[in-house]
Amino acid sequence: MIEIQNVHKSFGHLEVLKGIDLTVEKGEVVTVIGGSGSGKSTLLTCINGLEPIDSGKILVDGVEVHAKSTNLNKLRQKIGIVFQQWNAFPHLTVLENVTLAPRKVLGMGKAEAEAIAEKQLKHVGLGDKLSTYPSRLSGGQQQRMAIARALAMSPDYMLFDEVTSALDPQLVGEVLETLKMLAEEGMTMICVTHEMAFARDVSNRVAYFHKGIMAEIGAPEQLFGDPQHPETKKFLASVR
Amino acid sequence: MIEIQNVHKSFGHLEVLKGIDLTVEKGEVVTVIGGSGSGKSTLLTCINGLEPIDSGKILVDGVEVHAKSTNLNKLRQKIGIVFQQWNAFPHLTVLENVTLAPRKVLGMGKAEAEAIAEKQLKHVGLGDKLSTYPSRLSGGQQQRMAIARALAMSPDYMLFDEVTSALDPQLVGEVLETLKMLAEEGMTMICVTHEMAFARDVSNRVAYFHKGIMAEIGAPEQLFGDPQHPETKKFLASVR
Amino acid sequence: AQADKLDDIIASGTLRCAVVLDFPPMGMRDANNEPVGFDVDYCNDLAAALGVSAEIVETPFPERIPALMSGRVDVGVASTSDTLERAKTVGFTIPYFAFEMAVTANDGAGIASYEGMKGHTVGAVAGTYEAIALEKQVQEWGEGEFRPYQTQADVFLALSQGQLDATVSTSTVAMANVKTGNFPGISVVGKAPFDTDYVALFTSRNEYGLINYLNLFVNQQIRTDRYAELYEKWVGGELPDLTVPNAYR
Amino acid sequence: MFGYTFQWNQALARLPKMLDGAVVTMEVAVLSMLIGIAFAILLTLLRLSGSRPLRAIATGWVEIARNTPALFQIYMAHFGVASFGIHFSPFVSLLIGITFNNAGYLAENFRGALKAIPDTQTRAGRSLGMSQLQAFRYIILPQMLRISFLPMTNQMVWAVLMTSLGVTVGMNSDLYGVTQDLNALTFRTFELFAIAGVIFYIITKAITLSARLIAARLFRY
Amino acid sequence: MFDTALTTADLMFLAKGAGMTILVTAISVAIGTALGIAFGVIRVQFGAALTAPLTFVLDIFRSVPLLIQLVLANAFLGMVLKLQLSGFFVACMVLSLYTSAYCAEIVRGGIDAVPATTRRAARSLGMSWGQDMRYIVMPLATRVALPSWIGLALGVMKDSALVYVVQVTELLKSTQILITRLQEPLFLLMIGGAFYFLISFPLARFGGYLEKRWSND
Ligand SMILES: Nc1ncnc2c1ncn2[C@@H]1O[C@H](COP(=O)(O)OP(=O)(O)OP(=O)(O)O)[C@@H](O)[C@H]1O
Ligand SMILES: Nc1ncnc2c1ncn2[C@@H]1O[C@H](COP(=O)(O)OP(=O)(O)OP(=O)(O)O)[C@@H](O)[C@H]1O
Ligand SMILES: [Mg+2]
Ligand SMILES: [Mg+2]
Repeated sequence: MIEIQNVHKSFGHLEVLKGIDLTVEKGEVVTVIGGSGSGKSTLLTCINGLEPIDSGKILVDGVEVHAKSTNLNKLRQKIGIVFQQWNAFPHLTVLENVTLAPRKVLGMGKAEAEAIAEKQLKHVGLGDKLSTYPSRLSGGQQQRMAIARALAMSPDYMLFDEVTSALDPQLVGEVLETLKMLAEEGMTMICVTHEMAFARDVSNRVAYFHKGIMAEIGAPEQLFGDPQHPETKKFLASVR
Repeated sequence: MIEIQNVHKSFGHLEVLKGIDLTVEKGEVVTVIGGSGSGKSTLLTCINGLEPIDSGKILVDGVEVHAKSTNLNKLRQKIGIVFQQWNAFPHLTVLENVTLAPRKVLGMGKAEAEAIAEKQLKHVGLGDKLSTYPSRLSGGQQQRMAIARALAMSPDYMLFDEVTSALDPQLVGEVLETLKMLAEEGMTMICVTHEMAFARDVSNRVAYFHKGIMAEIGAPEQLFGDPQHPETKKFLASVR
Repeated sequence: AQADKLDDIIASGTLRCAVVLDFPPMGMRDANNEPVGFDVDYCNDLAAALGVSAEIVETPFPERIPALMSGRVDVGVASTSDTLERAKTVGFTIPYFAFEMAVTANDGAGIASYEGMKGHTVGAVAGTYEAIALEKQVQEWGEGEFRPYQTQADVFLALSQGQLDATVSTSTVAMANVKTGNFPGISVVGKAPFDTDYVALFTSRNEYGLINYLNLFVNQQIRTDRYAELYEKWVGGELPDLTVPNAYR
Repeated sequence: MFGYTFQWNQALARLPKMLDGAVVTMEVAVLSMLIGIAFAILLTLLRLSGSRPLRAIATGWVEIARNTPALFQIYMAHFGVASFGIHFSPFVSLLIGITFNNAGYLAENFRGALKAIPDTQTRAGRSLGMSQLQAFRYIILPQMLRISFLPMTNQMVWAVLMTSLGVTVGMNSDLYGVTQDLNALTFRTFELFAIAGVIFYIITKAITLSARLIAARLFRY
Repeated sequence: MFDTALTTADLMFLAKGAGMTILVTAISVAIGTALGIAFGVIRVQFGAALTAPLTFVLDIFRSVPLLIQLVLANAFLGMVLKLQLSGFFVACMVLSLYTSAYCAEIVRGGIDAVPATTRRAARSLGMSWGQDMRYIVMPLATRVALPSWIGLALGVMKDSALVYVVQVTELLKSTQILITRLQEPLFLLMIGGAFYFLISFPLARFGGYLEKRWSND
């Protein structure tokens, strides 16, 4: 369970998160939508402790992320995250990309790490690309590789930050399919996305962010069908 | 009058123009369409002598472009050409971009050159950008500046090579408007373009290029409405 | 006939001498950083004899021959040992000076004699007679280390810093350097049993006219006692004999 | 036609000695490069570190290395530090001088290379649970070395050329030192240095060529 | 802190050496740049195959230690060709060619960075090859090349410390002469080093600034 309690966060003078409250249950898929600069990416990087927060609390399975005593490296092993772009380590083959963290962080042996990596890569449909370098992959394949890489650490949670928005339109589908598959397998996920259809079809709840505030959250049918907040209405009108 | 007679042209082993015949009368607007690599750009650069040809002849107002005795620098003054991109001289302001050639090539005085440049820039709608650097202009503005720059040499002919295809969709219109205006003023033009609507509305004749051959040429109504050549049909089907 | 070097010098009105200026007392600089020393006076004398003005061109030891070969100087007045190997390349005169070799040691090294240098780090000026001899000696001893430095100054600097334990140099240089007090903690500890180092003027090998003139000049310097006078002025003590017993030259 | 008679056999007879010198030159160059790269990485890390004094030291090193002559740096490594009673042999002094220079120039290159690596690379590594050091070691460093591979090759060539300055600190076993000693013995200046020049040329060409081969093998992405 | 025997006359002597360093550098960089531009343009204009001999010769200047170049040029001009040249002349000549070899590469890079289409646009307006070079290519190439060129000029200044082998008394040699007389190596070396640093550092920073500024647009 991820519990976000009244989190505030500023960059310099700019307050980017203005008191966010959100609880994501095990097995739940929460989609986050909202305008550019509304603080969606920042929230994700706060959850796995890449960014410090100013006040409030984030608890992952009851462990406070930003407490001094927390071993962040350990915590991050159970939170996989995939970014919009530049996810691939260009100097490593696909297989090496995926085995690196299990070997160096978990201290796994080579054979074991490779077995797991192969399994995850097959899972996302890259079973035939093991010894390819990322530069030879399409953008969609790179993103799926990044997903497999995160999965190889056997995370309990997955965070996705607009993983399709740097892709050519014809590649978006294959990545969304992968996300859908994960969701169906019961992975707990927070997905920031601009793909409304995906948000509607896959998520349990959709949150709408506006200027650092979670303006509205609800089941997809409710949020898309009958938005309450005036900003949500505006936003939805603009993307359609 | 531009007369192209049985022109052949190769790059290494690749024959790019395989015997082109085309005559463009004074005041005529000819649009050239065709697949990528069919030799359209090459033809334009042969017309103003930027590329040599292997055999055949190109005559501009009766002067043979590729004859040894021809003064190409002089000839080019009456043939303006605008390319797909990187037309602007980035180290010069808009005004300097336009006055450079009149001053250095025609030996005009500064005042005279600037008067002409301002007139042409106003003509294409850039009267308020005289002392701006090209990097501050949108792509469409840059292309219009390139058109003004060519017009400042008072050319008798204008060649346009896909001047809109590197532009964001919303900028295409303003450039096409400028071309249309020129056509209406009676400029003799050869336009390579992918904008079928433009080809249909503005040109006297449309030529379809296929693999180095001018497969078909005719009035727009005829070529678009009742294409004769099977390749033309295929091509038109694919772009619509 | 074609004009030779001697004619050229007289015609040009200037005699350019290669002189090593960090080799006191043969060549050095005074407080105004002007060149002075035995070799400098010797060059001036030569110029006077030729009826031209002298120009001192400073050349570190390794650069003496390149300077001559490149025509930048006419004559070397640079304490140059007249080895047979070198004489294949340049033309030497009869000797105009002779050096005894002395051992100078850092007081901390505990070296009292030439033999005492065995096993120590020793050095000398690259390309000099003593450097070549000392390096050979170190190789023969089979222990210790030899280091050639580019200038005499660097050698004594290294010696006083303790980077070198001892050096072999001409005794005149050794005395002069120890005397300045610039190098604390070093002293002359004995003679080096090398053959006397005869040094000669040099010029291009095929300039016989000039070599002939220079030979006579060296001879005249001794005859007129100018040699003794300069020796007293710059070095002092017993005048070295420039002739070799049982030999003509 | 020339007033000078070449005596190549005199000089060529000494070729084996000069080749021995070339080996020493290569030794110095390779060592100075390996240690230089290590220090450059350290300097790069220091310049990224939060500590002001550490940053100042690293920046000082880089700026002095880049803004004073290599000859000065080598001379300092021998005679300068000896003023504090620290003595290095000519070999070590030369090595220190060139290493100092290499590290300074390379650190500057590395800094440029780091700018070209997107931030998200570290983030991606950290997100997988790697420590800051692991992320640098396994993700950033290999990419940084690849981007700076060409400048590193150039610096290696420089290192070879810089060994010729060793004579100022009493070095005579490297190619230039050997050549100079032979010149003192024989005075065949032109022939000896011409041969040395050719050897240097061959060495530098060999370096550029093998660097190209290594790059082709190493960087397949 | 430093108890020194250094006199004002000695400082003047050092300043003279510094003047020589600057003079040799200025002449060499000026001539070397002019030659380098010519070589660079020739290489771009005539292609790799035709200019291979030129490339080979220039490459030598970048592959052989400057010290050896100086000694060899000196020996060759004087001994073999029997030319009566001053050390200053030889120093400037070798350094000029040395500079030109590096400069040619920089110029080539600069010209290559000018998009071919921009040059076509210029020629299409009726400009001659020379006008295109002068008004379009050179101004644009300069932006790309100037930061590297500043680096080169500073490199040449530092490398000019080696011209002592042809009997030119420049800054570092002057420093060594004073060390010989005064025996204060550390202090004198610091002064010499500081001088190089003071010329080099601000210019290097300026180069970095230009690079940053021009890489933005
Ligand atoms: N490291 C940073 N330093 C300073 N400001 C930052 C930093 N990261 C983000 N910001 C600012 O914080 C605000 C929120 O950024 P964030 O990336 O979280 O928005 P977002 O909702 O993800 O937007 P988008 O849809 O464009 O990705 C923006 O104004 C951004 O400029
Ligand atoms: N300078 C050149 N050297 C070698 N081949 C060239 C050169 N310029 C063009 N070509 C080749 O000639 C062929 C025709 O090119 P051209 O640019 O004329 O086509 P095009 O019809 O303008 O295509 P597009 O619509 O993509 O601009 C292509 O195969 C191209 O690769
Ligand atoms: Mg974002
Ligand atoms: Mg084209």
